[in-house]
Amino acid sequence: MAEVKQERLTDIGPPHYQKYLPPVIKENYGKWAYHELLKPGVYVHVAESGDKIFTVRAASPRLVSIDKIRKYADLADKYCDGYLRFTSRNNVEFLLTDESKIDPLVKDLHELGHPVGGLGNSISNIVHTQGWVHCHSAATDASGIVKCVMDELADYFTSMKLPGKLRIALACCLNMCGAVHCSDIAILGIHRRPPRVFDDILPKQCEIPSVVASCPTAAIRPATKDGKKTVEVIEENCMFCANCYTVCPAMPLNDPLNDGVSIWVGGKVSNARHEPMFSKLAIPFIPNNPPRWPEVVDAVKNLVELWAKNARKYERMGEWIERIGWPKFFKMAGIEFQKEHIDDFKFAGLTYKRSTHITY
Amino acid sequence: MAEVKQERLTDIGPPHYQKYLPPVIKENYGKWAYHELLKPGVYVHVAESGDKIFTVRAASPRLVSIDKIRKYADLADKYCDGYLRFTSRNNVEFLLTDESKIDPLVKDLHELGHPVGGLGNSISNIVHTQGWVHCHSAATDASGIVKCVMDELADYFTSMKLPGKLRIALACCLNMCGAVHCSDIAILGIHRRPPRVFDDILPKQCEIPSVVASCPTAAIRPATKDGKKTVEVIEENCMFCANCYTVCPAMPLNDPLNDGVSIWVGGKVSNARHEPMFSKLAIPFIPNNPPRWPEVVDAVKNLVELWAKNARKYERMGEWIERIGWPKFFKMAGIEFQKEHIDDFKFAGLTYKRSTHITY
Amino acid sequence: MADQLPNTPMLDELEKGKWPSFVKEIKTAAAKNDMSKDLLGILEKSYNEKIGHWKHGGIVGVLGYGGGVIGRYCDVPEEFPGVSHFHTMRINMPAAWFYTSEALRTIADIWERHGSGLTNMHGSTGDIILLGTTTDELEPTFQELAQAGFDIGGSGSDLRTPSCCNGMARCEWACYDTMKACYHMTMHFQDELHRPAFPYKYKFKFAGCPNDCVASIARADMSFIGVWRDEIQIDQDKVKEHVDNGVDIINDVILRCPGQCMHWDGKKLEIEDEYCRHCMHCINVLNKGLKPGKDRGCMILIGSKAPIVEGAQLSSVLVPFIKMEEPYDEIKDLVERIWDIWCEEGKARERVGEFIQRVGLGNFLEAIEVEPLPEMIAHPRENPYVFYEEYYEEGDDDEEEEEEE
Amino acid sequence: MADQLPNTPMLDELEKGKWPSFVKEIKTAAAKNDMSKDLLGILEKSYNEKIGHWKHGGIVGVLGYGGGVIGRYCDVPEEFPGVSHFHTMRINMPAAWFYTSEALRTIADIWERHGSGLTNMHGSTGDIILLGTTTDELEPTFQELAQAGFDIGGSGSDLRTPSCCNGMARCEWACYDTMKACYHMTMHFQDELHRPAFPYKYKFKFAGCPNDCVASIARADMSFIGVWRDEIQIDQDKVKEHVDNGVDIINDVILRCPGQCMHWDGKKLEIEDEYCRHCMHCINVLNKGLKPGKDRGCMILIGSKAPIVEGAQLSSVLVPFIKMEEPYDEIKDLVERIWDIWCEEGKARERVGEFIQRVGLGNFLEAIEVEPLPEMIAHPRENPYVFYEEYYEEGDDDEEEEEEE
Ligand code: SRM
Ligand code: SRM
Ligand code: SRM
Ligand code: SRM
Ligand code: SF4
Ligand code: SF4
Ligand code: SF4
Ligand code: SF4
Ligand code: SF4
Ligand code: SF4
Ligand code: SF4
Ligand code: SF4
Repeated sequence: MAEVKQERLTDIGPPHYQKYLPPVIKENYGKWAYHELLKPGVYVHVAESGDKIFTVRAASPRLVSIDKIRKYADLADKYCDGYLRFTSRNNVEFLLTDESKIDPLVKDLHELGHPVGGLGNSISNIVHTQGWVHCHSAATDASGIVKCVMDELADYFTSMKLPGKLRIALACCLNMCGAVHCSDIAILGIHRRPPRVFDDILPKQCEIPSVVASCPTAAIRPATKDGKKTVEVIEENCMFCANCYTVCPAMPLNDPLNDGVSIWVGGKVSNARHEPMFSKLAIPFIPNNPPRWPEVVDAVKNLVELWAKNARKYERMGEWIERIGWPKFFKMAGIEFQKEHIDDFKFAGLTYKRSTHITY
Repeated sequence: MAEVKQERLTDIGPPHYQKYLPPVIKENYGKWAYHELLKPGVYVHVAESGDKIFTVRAASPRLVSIDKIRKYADLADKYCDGYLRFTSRNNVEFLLTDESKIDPLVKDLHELGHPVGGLGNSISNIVHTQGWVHCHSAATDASGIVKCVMDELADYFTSMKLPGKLRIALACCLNMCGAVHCSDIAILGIHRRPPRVFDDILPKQCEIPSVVASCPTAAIRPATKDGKKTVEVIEENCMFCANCYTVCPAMPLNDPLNDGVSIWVGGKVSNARHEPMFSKLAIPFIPNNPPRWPEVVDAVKNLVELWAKNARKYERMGEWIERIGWPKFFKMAGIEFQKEHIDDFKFAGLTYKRSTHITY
Repeated sequence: MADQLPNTPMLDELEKGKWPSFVKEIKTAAAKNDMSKDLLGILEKSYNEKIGHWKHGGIVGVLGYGGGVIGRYCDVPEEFPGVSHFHTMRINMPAAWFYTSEALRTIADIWERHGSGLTNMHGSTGDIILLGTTTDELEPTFQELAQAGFDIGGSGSDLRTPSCCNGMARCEWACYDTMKACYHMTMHFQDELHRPAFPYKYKFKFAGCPNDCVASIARADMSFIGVWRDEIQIDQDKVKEHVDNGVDIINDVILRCPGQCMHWDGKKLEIEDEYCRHCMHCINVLNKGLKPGKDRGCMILIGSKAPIVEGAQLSSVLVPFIKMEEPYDEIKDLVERIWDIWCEEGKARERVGEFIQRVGLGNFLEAIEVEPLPEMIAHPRENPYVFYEEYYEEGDDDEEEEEEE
Repeated sequence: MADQLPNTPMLDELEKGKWPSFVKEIKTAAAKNDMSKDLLGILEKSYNEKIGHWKHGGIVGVLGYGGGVIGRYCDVPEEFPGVSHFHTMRINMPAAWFYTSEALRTIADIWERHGSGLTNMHGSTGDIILLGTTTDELEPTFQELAQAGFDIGGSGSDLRTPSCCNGMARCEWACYDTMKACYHMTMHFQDELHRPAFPYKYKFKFAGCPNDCVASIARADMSFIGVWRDEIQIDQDKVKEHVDNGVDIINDVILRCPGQCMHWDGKKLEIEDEYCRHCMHCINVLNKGLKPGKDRGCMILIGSKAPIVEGAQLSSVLVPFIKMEEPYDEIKDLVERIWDIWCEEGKARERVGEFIQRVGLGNFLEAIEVEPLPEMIAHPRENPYVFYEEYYEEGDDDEEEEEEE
C-alpha cells in the first residue's frame, strides 16, 4: 500500500466550488438566458452572451466500480475536455461545447450500456440506498429492485412522453435514507416482525434506559432474565420502526419470512403548482422475491401506466390523485383498501375525510 | 300556579314532524322544483305541481319574551293561516301562500322592529350563546355583543350585495356552544387568568382525581393546604380552557380584568366548493368594553368590509384568505402578527408553512 | 307583580340601534315577572363589573329524567332573590322548527304561569329554551307541556335533542326526508335522550344535502347528510337560460368546481359525474338547470364537536351512502354498535370523535364491524408505522400466518 | 489477487435487462479485489436467504474526526473473510458534483489501492461513498485523498455534508449562487462537520429556486431555497412565441397557477405579482418568456427529515427572504443561535424539526430571537388554547400587566 509521507492534513474541506468547472461555465456563471430540451437526455443552456453548453445525461447504477469511473473519465476526455458532473439523482452528465459531438457520445454511452435520457417529462433515475450490499438495517435489497424496475421502465427514461416528471425512490428500511417520503412512487423496505432480543449480548452492548426510551410506542420495558438485566418487547405494541435496533445492535428486526416491500404514491418535492407533498401508502406489503421481485415491478409499472394514461398535462402523480380522489385511485389501480391504509399515528385524526367531497 | 291533574306523561317525544306543516307543504312534500330569491328576506319555492310557498325571513334577537312570541303568532294568523317557523340561525320565517300579503307583512315586521333579510349573499343572524344572561362560564356577554355587531351590520342583513354568504357566530367561552369553530367570523369569549382555587369548598364539591385528570396540560396537581386536601395550579402551564371549572365549580376562571374577546376568521360548514374549514385566530384579545364593545364591533366590521371589497364572487371568507394567503390577510386587515397566532397544540406541526408558496 | 324596573343605564344603551333588542325583551318580561326583573338587575351588575354572576352545580330535574334541565343559581341571592334559582328547561322543538300560532301560544301560556316569561327561540342545539325558573316549577311545567304534546330535550351525558334542516318540507335539494328521519330517531331513542348513560353527550343532526343548513358536520357526533350517487340531473335549456340571464358560468361555476369535472362549450354543459365531489355548488348557482341525481340517500359522518379537550373536530365519513328508508333498522343497529363500544371503552367526558382518534379509526371500524373504505379518509397514511397483528414463525407449515396472542 | 468469482446464479439474473447493472460493476471490481469478491458471495447469500448479513456497532474512523466513516462487519466472517470488516468512507463531493476526468481518476486510483474498488457516485446525502474497506486502511486513504484536495464528509451527530443544485453554473433560474454558498458554509463549519457534538445530525441543502432540484425541503434540517420578491420578468413577445408554438397557456399555465393571479387575453400575459406564490410553474413552462424577478435572494426553511421517530417533516419557513451575500454573517449567526438552543435543550436523537414541534415554534423563535411572521405558518391556530404569560392582578396600578414569576 502507498505510504503517506506528507504532513498530515485535516479540515481542508471539499475542493473549491469553481475548481472543476469548464471554462464556458466560468465565463457565463449566473448569466444563463434559457434552456431547451433538444431530445431525450440532451439539453442546451444558452447564455446571455450567446454561448452554449450542451448536456448529455446518462443513466448510472450509482453503485459503480472504479473501472466504470475511469470509463466515464475517458468519455469526458474524448468529448468534452474532461468536464462532467453527476446529478442529484445520480445520473452522469457530460458537458459539451461542441454540438456535433453529441451523437457520437450518445452512441458510445449506449455501447457502454448506459441509456441516455431522464430529462423533462420522463422517469429519471431511482434514488436509492444500500440494501443488502451494505446496511445492517435493510428489510430488502436496494440496487436489485432498482435494477428490475428500471429494466422495465427504461423506455420512460429514454423518452419524454409522460404527463409530467415522475420520481421514484427506494429505501430499504424506515430510516428512509433519500427523499422516499416525498416521491411520486416510493418503494420502501419494511419489517413486520418485532425485534428479537439477544439477551446475552444486550447488557454488554446497549444502555437499557436508552433502549427503553428509544421506542415511540413504549413497547420495550426493562426485564431480568436468568438474573441478567435485559429488556423485553411487548409485541402487540410494536410497529416495526427499528428505532430500538438503531440504538442497540442486540435487537435485530431482520427476518426473511416477514420482511418485504411497501409501495407509496403521490409525493413531490418541487414547489411547482402544488406545494410539496408526502407519499402515501398504496400497497402495504409485497414479500421479498429475489432476484427480480416481479410483483414489485408489476405494481410500480401498473401505477406508472395508470397515471400516464389518466393524468392531465403537468399533473404529478399526487396532483392527479388529489383531483380524482383516493377512492377512485384505489378502484382504478385495483388495490384493495385495508385497515393498514388508515393512519393511526400522531396526526391520524387529520387524515380522516371530514367533508362530503367524495366520488361514487 | 296551575295544577296538573292528568295522568303523568313521560317519553312522549316531540310533536309529530308533520303536525305543524301548512297544507301547501304537506301536499308538495318532497316535490319542490326550484326556488327564487325575490328580494331581501323574501323567497319563493315552486313545486312541481306549480304550487308556491312564499317565505318572509325576519331577524330575531333569539332571547325573546313570551309577549314577542305571541306577536309572532298574531302576525302568522294575520298573514299566513298561523304557519311559521324558525331557522337554524334563529330567524323567524313566515310561510305564505298569498303573494300579495308579503309587503304588508314586511311592513308590520318593520314596525315591530324586526328587519327582514338574511337571505342569499348576505349576513344572517349571529348564532350565539348565553353569556352573562345565564352561564356560569362566560368570559363575556353574548346577546350584548351580538346586538352591537348587528346594529352595525344590519344593512348587510337587509341586502344581498356581498360576494357570498357570511356567517358570524359568538360563543362566550371555549366550550363554543354553536358552530363558532367553523364560522366566517367567530367572536369568542376567552379567559386569560388561571383558575382560582376555593380551597374551602373544593374538597366538598369536587373529586380531586377527576379535577387533576381534567386538565389537558397537567397544570393541576393535588395539594394539601391547612391540612385539607385540595389542588394547586401550576399557572404557567395553564391555557385557560376552563375544563377544570366545568368539572369543579370551586375553580372559577372568570375575572373582570383578564376576560375578553378574541376574533377568528375563515371557517365554513357547507361543502359548497371548498371543504368545510375551521375558523382561525385573527385577533387574540380585545378587552370587554360593555355596554357596546366598540373595539369588537370595529374589528368585525373591518373584516367584513375587507372581504366584501376583495373577495371574488362566491368566495367565502376562508376561501378568499386561502387564495391570497395569510401574510396578505394580516397586512390588509392591519392586524399585527404575534406569537399567539402560531399554533402550539397537538397538531401544531401541521400548521407550519412547509413550502415556498408565500407572497411578498 | 313587578312594580318598578331597576335602573339600568348600561343595558339601556342596548335598546338603541337597528337590530331587535334583547334588553327590550327582558324589560317586557320584567314588567310582569320578578325573576325577569332581577335578571335585568343582575345583568346590569355584570355589565358594570364585567363578570357573570352565575354558579352551576346541584342536579335538578324532573322525575325519572336525568337531563333536560340546566341548574343555575346566582352568587348574589340576597341582592337578587328573584334569580337565586334560575334553571333553564330544554324542550324538544318540533322537527325543523315548524309551528302554528296556536302551538306557540300554548308554550307562551305555560311559561307565563311557571317561569320567567323569557325564552330562547331556540338554543344552539335546537331546543326551545325556557329561560329561568325555580326547582319547584320544573315538574309542573313539564307535565303541562307534556299534555300539550311537548317533551323535554337532552342535556348531560345523553343523546342530545336531534335537529334537522327543513329538507323536503320546502327545499328542492333534500336527498332524503330529514324531518321524518329526525323524528323517527328521536322517538326511537327516547330513553337514551332522557336518561344519561353515556361517557358524554352524543348529538345527531340531519341535513338534506351537502349545503348542510344545520351545520351538522361541525357539531354532531353523527351527521346525516343527504347525497346522490348517480348523475346530476341537467336541464340544458334552463342552464342556457341562467347563462343568458347573466350567470358567468366559466368563472362562477366551472372554475369553482372542486372536482374539476365540468365543461361548457358555450351551449352545453357536460359533467363527468364520476369525478363529482358532491359539493352542491353548481346546483346552488344553476338551481333551475341542475338537480341532484335520482338515486338519493345519505352519507353518515361521525365525530364532530367543539374544542374541549382534544381540539375541535369535523365529522368524518363513516358510511359513504345509505338509503334512508323506514324503519331505518340498519342505522339503528349501527348506532347501537357504536354506543356499545364507546360506552364500554370510552373514558368519561370523551366524545366519540375523540374516542375514535384515541383508539384509531381502523380499530374502531373493526369493533363496530364496518369495512374500511377509502371514502373514509382524506388520504392514506403518510407514516410507515403499521401495527401488523400477525407474523410468520420459522417452521410454520407453508409459512402460514401465526396469530399473535 | 482474486482468482475465480463465486457462483452467483441469483445475481446473474441482474446482469440482464436495459438498465446498467450494479452486479456487473461488482463483478468488475471482484475480478481484481478480494473484498469485492466476497461482497459478491455474501450478496448472493442474502438473495438466497432474503436477509442481510451486516452488523453495525463499534466506532471506527480517522484521527481527530468523529464522523465520516460507517463501520460495518459481516455476521459470517468465516465464510466471507474479505468483508469481515467492510466500512464505508464518506468523502465530501465537490459542489454540485462537478468533476474533471483527472479528479475522478485520482479518486479511483486511491480507492484501488486502499479499498474494494466499489463506490457510490453518490450517496443520498451527496458524498462520494467509498464502499468497503478495513479499519487499517481508513487513515491512509484519508491522507492520500487530503493530499489530492478531498476531505471526509459527515456522519453521526454532526453537520452532514452540505449539498447544492448546480445553480448559477448552468441554470438560468438560480436566484442566488448555491455552489458558492454551499462551499462557503461547508468551509466555515468544518469543525461541526468533522466532530459530532450535536443532539443528532444536521443537514444543509441549497437549491437555487423553488423547483428544489436537491430536494432540500424534504431532507435538510436547513433548506436554502432561492426566490425573488419583486415582479416576474415578462418578455411578452417570447410568451406569445410559446403560445404560437403550441403551449396551451390557459389550461397548462393560467389554470395551474396556485396564486390564481395570471390573466391572458389572447395577446398579453398579466401577472398580479402581489399574489404570486413563487411556485415556478409558469416560468418552467414559458421559460423563454418569463424569468424570476430581479430582486433575488433566498428563503430559509427549517426542520425536514425522514420519519424516525416523530414522523417525517418537510422544512417550514423560517426566514421568508434574505439576500445571499458573502460572508453570510447574518446566516451564520442565525445558525449558531439555533445550534445553541438545540444543543442545550434538544434531547438525544431529536432532530431540530422535532425539537421545534416539541417546544413550539413560537417559543423556538423567541429563543433564537427571530420575530414571528405570518409567512412561517400555513394558517393561524384553530384551537383556542393560548398560553398567555401574564395577567392583571386586582389592585394593579392602571391595570398594568403583571409578569407571572
Ligand atoms: C440536474 C438537476 C440538478 C442538479 O444539480 O443535479 C436538475 C436540473 C434541472 N431541473 Fe430539476 N434537476 C434535478 C433534480 C430535480 C429534483 C430532485 C429530485 O428529483 O430528487 C426535483 C424535485 C422533484 C420532485 O418534485 O419530486 C426537480 C424538479 C424540477 C422541476 C419541477 C418539476 C415539477 O413539475 O414538479 C423543474 C421544472 C421543469 O421540469 O420544467 C426542473 C428543471 C430543471 C432544469 C430545467 C433546470 C435548468 O434549466 O437547468 C434542469 C433540467 C431539466 C430536466 O431534468 O428535465 N426540476 N429537479 C437534477 C437532475 C436529477 C436527475 O438526474 O434526474
Ligand atoms: C344553551 C346552549 C347555548 C345556547 O345559548 O344556545 C348551551 C349551553 C351550555 N353548554 Fe353547550 N350549549 C348549547 C349548545 C352547544 C353546542 C351546539 C350544538 O349542540 O349544536 C355545542 C357545540 C357542539 C358540541 O356538542 O361539541 C356545545 C358545546 C358545549 C361544550 C363543549 C363540548 C365539547 O365536547 O367540546 C360544553 C362543555 C361540557 O360539555 O361540559 C358545553 C356546556 C354547556 C353548559 C351546560 C355549561 C355547563 O357546563 O353547565 C351550558 C349551559 C348554559 C346555561 O346557562 O344554560 N357545551 N353546546 C345550547 C344548548 C341549547 C339547546 O339545547 O338547544
Ligand atoms: C332556512 C335554512 C334551513 C333551515 O332549516 O333552517 C336554510 C335554507 C336555505 N339554504 Fe341554507 N339554510 C339555513 C342555514 C344554513 C347553514 C347553517 C348555518 O348558517 O349555521 C349553512 C352552512 C353555512 C356555512 O357554510 O357556514 C347553509 C348553507 C347554504 C348554502 C351554501 C352556501 C355556501 O356557498 O357556502 C346554500 C346554497 C346557496 O346559498 O346557494 C344554502 C341554500 C339554502 C336554500 C336556498 C335552500 C332552499 O332552497 O330552501 C335556503 C334559503 C337560502 C338562503 O338562506 O339564502 N344554504 N345554510 C337555514 C337558514 C338560516 C338563517 O336563518 O340564516
Ligand atoms: C449511505 C446512505 C444511503 C445511501 O445509500 O446513499 C445512508 C445510510 C445510512 N443511514 Fe441514512 N444514509 C444516507 C442518507 C440519508 C438521507 C438523505 C439525505 O441526507 O439527503 C436521509 C433522509 C434525510 C434525513 O436526514 O432525515 C437519511 C436518513 C437516515 C435516518 C433517519 C433519520 C431521521 O431523523 O429520521 C437514519 C437513522 C439514524 O440516524 O439513526 C439513517 C442511518 C443510516 C445508517 C447510518 C444506518 C445506521 O444506523 O448505521 C446507514 C448506513 C448504511 C451503510 O451501510 O452505509 N439515515 N439518510 C446515505 C448517506 C450517503 C452520503 O453521505 O451521501
Ligand atoms: S434506508 Fe435503512 S437499510 Fe437502507 S441504507 Fe438507510 S438505514 Fe440502511
Ligand atoms: S421496532 Fe420500534 S416499535 Fe418495535 S420495539 Fe423497536 S422501537 Fe419499539
Ligand atoms: S359558550 Fe361557554 S359560557 Fe357560553 S353558554 Fe356555552 S358553556 Fe356557557
Ligand atoms: S383552565 Fe384548563 S389548562 Fe388551566 S388549569 Fe384548568 S383545565 Fe388546566
Ligand atoms: S341542507 Fe340542503 S336540503 Fe336541507 S335546507 Fe339546506 S339546501 Fe335544503
Ligand atoms: S356538485 Fe360540485 S363537484 Fe359536483 S359537478 Fe357540481 S360543482 Fe362540481
Ligand atoms: S433548483 Fe432551480 S436553480 Fe437549481 S437547478 Fe433546479 S431549477 Fe435550477
Ligand atoms: S410562479 Fe407560480 S404562483 Fe407565481 S405566477 Fe407563476 S404559476 Fe402563478
